[in-house]
Amino acid sequence: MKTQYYLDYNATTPVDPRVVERMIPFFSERFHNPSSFYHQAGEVMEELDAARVELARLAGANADELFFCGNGTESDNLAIFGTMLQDKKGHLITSAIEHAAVLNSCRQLQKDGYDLTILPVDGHGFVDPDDLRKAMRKDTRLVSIMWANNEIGSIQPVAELARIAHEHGALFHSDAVQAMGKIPVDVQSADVDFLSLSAHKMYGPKGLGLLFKRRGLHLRPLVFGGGHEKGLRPGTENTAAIVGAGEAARLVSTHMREETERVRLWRDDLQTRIEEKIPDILINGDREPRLPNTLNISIRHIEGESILALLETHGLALSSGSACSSKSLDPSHVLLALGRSHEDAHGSLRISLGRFTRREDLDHLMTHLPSTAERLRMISPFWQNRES
Amino acid sequence: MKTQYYLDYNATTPVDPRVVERMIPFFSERFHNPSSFYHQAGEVMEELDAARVELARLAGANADELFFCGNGTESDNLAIFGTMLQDKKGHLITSAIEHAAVLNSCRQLQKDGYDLTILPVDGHGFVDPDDLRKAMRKDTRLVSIMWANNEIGSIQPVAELARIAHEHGALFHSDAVQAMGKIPVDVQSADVDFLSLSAHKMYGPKGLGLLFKRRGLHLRPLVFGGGHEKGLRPGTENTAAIVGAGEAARLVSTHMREETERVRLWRDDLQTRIEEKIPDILINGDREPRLPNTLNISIRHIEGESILALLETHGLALSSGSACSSKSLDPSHVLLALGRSHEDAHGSLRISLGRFTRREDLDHLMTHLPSTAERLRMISPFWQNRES
Amino acid sequence: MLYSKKVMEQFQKTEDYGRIENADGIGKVGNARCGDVMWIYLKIDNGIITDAKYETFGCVAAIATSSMAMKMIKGRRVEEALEVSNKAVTEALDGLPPEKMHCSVLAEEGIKAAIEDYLNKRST
Amino acid sequence: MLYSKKVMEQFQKTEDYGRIENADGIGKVGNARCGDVMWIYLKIDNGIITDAKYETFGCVAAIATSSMAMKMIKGRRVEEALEVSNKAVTEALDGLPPEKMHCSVLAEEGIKAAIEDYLNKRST
Ligand SMILES: Cc1ncc(COP(=O)(O)O)c(C=O)c1O
Ligand SMILES: Cc1ncc(COP(=O)(O)O)c(C=O)c1O
Repeated sequence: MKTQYYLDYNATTPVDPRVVERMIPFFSERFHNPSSFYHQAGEVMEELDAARVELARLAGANADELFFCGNGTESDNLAIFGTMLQDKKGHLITSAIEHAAVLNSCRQLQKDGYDLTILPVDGHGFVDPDDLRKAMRKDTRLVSIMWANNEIGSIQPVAELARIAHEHGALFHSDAVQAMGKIPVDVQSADVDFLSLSAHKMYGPKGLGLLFKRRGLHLRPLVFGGGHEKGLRPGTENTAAIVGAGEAARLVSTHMREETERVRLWRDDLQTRIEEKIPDILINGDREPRLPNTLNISIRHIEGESILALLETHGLALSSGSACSSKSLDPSHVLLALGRSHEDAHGSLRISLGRFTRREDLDHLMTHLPSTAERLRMISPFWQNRES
Repeated sequence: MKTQYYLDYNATTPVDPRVVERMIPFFSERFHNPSSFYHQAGEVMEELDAARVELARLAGANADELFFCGNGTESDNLAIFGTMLQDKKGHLITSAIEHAAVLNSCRQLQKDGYDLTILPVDGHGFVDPDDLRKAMRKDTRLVSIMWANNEIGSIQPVAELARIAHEHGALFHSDAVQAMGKIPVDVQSADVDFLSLSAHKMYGPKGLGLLFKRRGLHLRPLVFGGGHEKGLRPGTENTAAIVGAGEAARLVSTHMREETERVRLWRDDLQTRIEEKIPDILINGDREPRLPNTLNISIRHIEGESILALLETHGLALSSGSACSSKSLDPSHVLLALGRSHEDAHGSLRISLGRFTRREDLDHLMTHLPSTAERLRMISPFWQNRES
Repeated sequence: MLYSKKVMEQFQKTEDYGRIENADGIGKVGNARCGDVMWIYLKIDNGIITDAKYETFGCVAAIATSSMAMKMIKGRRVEEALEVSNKAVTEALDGLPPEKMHCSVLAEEGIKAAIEDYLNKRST
Repeated sequence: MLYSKKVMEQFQKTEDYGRIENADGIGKVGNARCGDVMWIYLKIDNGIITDAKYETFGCVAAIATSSMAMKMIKGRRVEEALEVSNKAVTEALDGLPPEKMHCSVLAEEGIKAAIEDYLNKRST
């Protein structure tokens, strides 16, 4: 049994073969430690610089504002702890639908004695700027609100939120791990202070995070050692991955617009077909602006894992909620934040498209999703009740 | 100009082509997020588990005691901060010749209000267990002393040091980044509590660190997020790199003994030839036990970078001190700790051999090193003085 | 994949789902908050379970254990059915992942609740 | 590689190293602690630098700047040599990496010290 139908691009993307090709020489041939003295080392360092330029350009940043780290999670933590730990106390604000990388960092800070406000979202997954305005305090040091949500795809009014943070003298961080590569992300026009990215969500390799840090701002490192990444994140550079991420950025700049348009059409079409074929469903995050590739539905009265399992027997790979919570027993905190019942939150399905998605992936899903829903509803106590 | 003669294995190793081969499928084909639900994801997770078993076996550990992180530096930091931050204060002990990853973590803790003792080493680069015994205090929580030094190769009496730490109720961490793959490293017989490794020093990829944490011990994570690595180091797993590191471990178990013997013979031979051909040199770390692949010399009265630069014109790649300090202006803190003068510390050359070293690399070095030394000595005010 | 072959088989091929009209005992356990709800219907004749059906909202493990449990109690005497433990159900499925063990408990509880309901009804 | 072609050339092909016996001025600057020591020897005839040599313990930049500085002052009048700035030496080498700029300062200081020594000797 091979899953040939991948509809889980928000969990991770395949590394684009052009990226792999660029990476390969950096394993066994151009393997040198870029900090070494000899010219090959210097040449590897130049490749890292070139990748940094490419990635910075994609985010509208300067190359010297971009730092490499271990993954998206570390990048989020670096911005959040790096800001807050400069003082023994202080207030920070985030939203209820952040990724665990942000939410759990903030919660840890709260345990450590900092003050935390978690802003709610409306039924469509948007933070209300007025809520942020009201939550701002004199001692608010950081506001961290994601650019786009990984489960439902809602896109926050980042520029407006950043402005409010700045008006009150706080810094603004945004987790753009899911946004980058799917929609334009520009740190200048949005005026964010810190931005987090992860290469494996944009057709680059896993295990490489990126942090944008605006010039002149200071962060306390999480890790201490040699002087790599200007001391912000020491350790021998992950050369192959960095070069790969640079190539991934180049591919995004070249192809994103066209990919996005295609994917959006297909996603919208898919949503219509699902709504036609399956009664009593909810679209989670049904309002624009949302990521063009993401569709999150609750098929009411049945449970997500069961849906995934039946779909998998037909070679379909999808998620319920986020990848990292698929195995956990808790319903999605994102859907609960939208006001969904526990039952509906447990029954959610995330369909996410990407660069290599084919029409037939979606057709195949439509061949099997309605019957899957029907079968599980036959088993469900809630569905039968609804009819009687 | 191509450098064809690589003698800098302590800076980094080329990724073994067999490792690269194992990694490649995990980029574009088996790219799945291991935490996802579908079977390919589960199969990737199984590959990670298999790699963990292989790496654990190499270190004499159980698979559930091994954790993946971003690099050797992070692994060191995780053990050190992870132990110390569980209390608001406390005492820790390290040695004067640690890598920056350990030294700077300890120094940061000192700045943050913890007490730090830095043990000296003798003229050959060994910590005296009696010094540790005397330094132990009631509130000593952690002793961190490296297994083998990256610049001079001296191997510490880890088992004895760990015993002393335990006798006084402290935990023991060892940075074995340079030891692993070159000499046997066994956490059981040495009875260490934490051990740090880095894949790129053992023919695996850059950007992957490993931490051994003895069962039942708790560490505070550096980074918070999803539940990956049992919450100790969250973020989507670096699948390709982990699988690669597993293969690298397999290759080490198979080939280390034979490699080590060959490399030791050549290194000893090289040392003899250098001593014969170049007058007035010092061997830094000249006593056993030392890493079989490492030779560190001070060619007196001339400076390291100049030596490297001239050798490089002949295609020879070596280091002066450690890779990450080659560009810095400070003399090696390791050589100063041995009691070397600033002048001699500035003039050090590290020759490190490895799996792919050929006899001709060493012959080529011997063709050019004596004339290089002679030429630079002709220029040096100190050499001329010595003669007059 | 998380699950054993037997679990997947039972999950995919389950037959004993649905309702029994005028059931002699009904047991409703679990709650949607935790993601698993199980309703058990029993037809009992002369102390023997002649039919057993389930309705389950829940994960693969919840559905598979429900299904397997029905198989294990059908045709059994009530007292025997009360002996069907979560351990027995789990073993019949070649095990469950640790984080899913609570589902097997649910099946045991569901059967017990349905039998209790039957006994209550009879005694009134 | 860190360095410009000119730096490497000057470093590899340097000729004006060594000592001048009975030099008219000697300047000794730098110290081993910082990794760079430069000794400058001048032969001065009628206010004109007829020969200049250096001895340097130090990095590529230190040797290259010493060497270039010798070229730039040989045949010059003493007053002209005093005008040879570290900036001029650096420029003649097509620049130095920022962390190596202090080496060019050393060359300037070395020349000044040697000329001072010459002037001192003459005045006594
Ligand atoms: C002894 C020692 N510890 C730690 C490190 C750090 O490892 P990494 O570069 O993977 O962070 C190195 C090498 O750089 C090392 O030699
Ligand atoms: C919104 C968001 N933030 C952060 C992350 C964490 O990225 P990584 O897995 O690279 O640590 C993810 C994905 O896992 C994500 O979707």
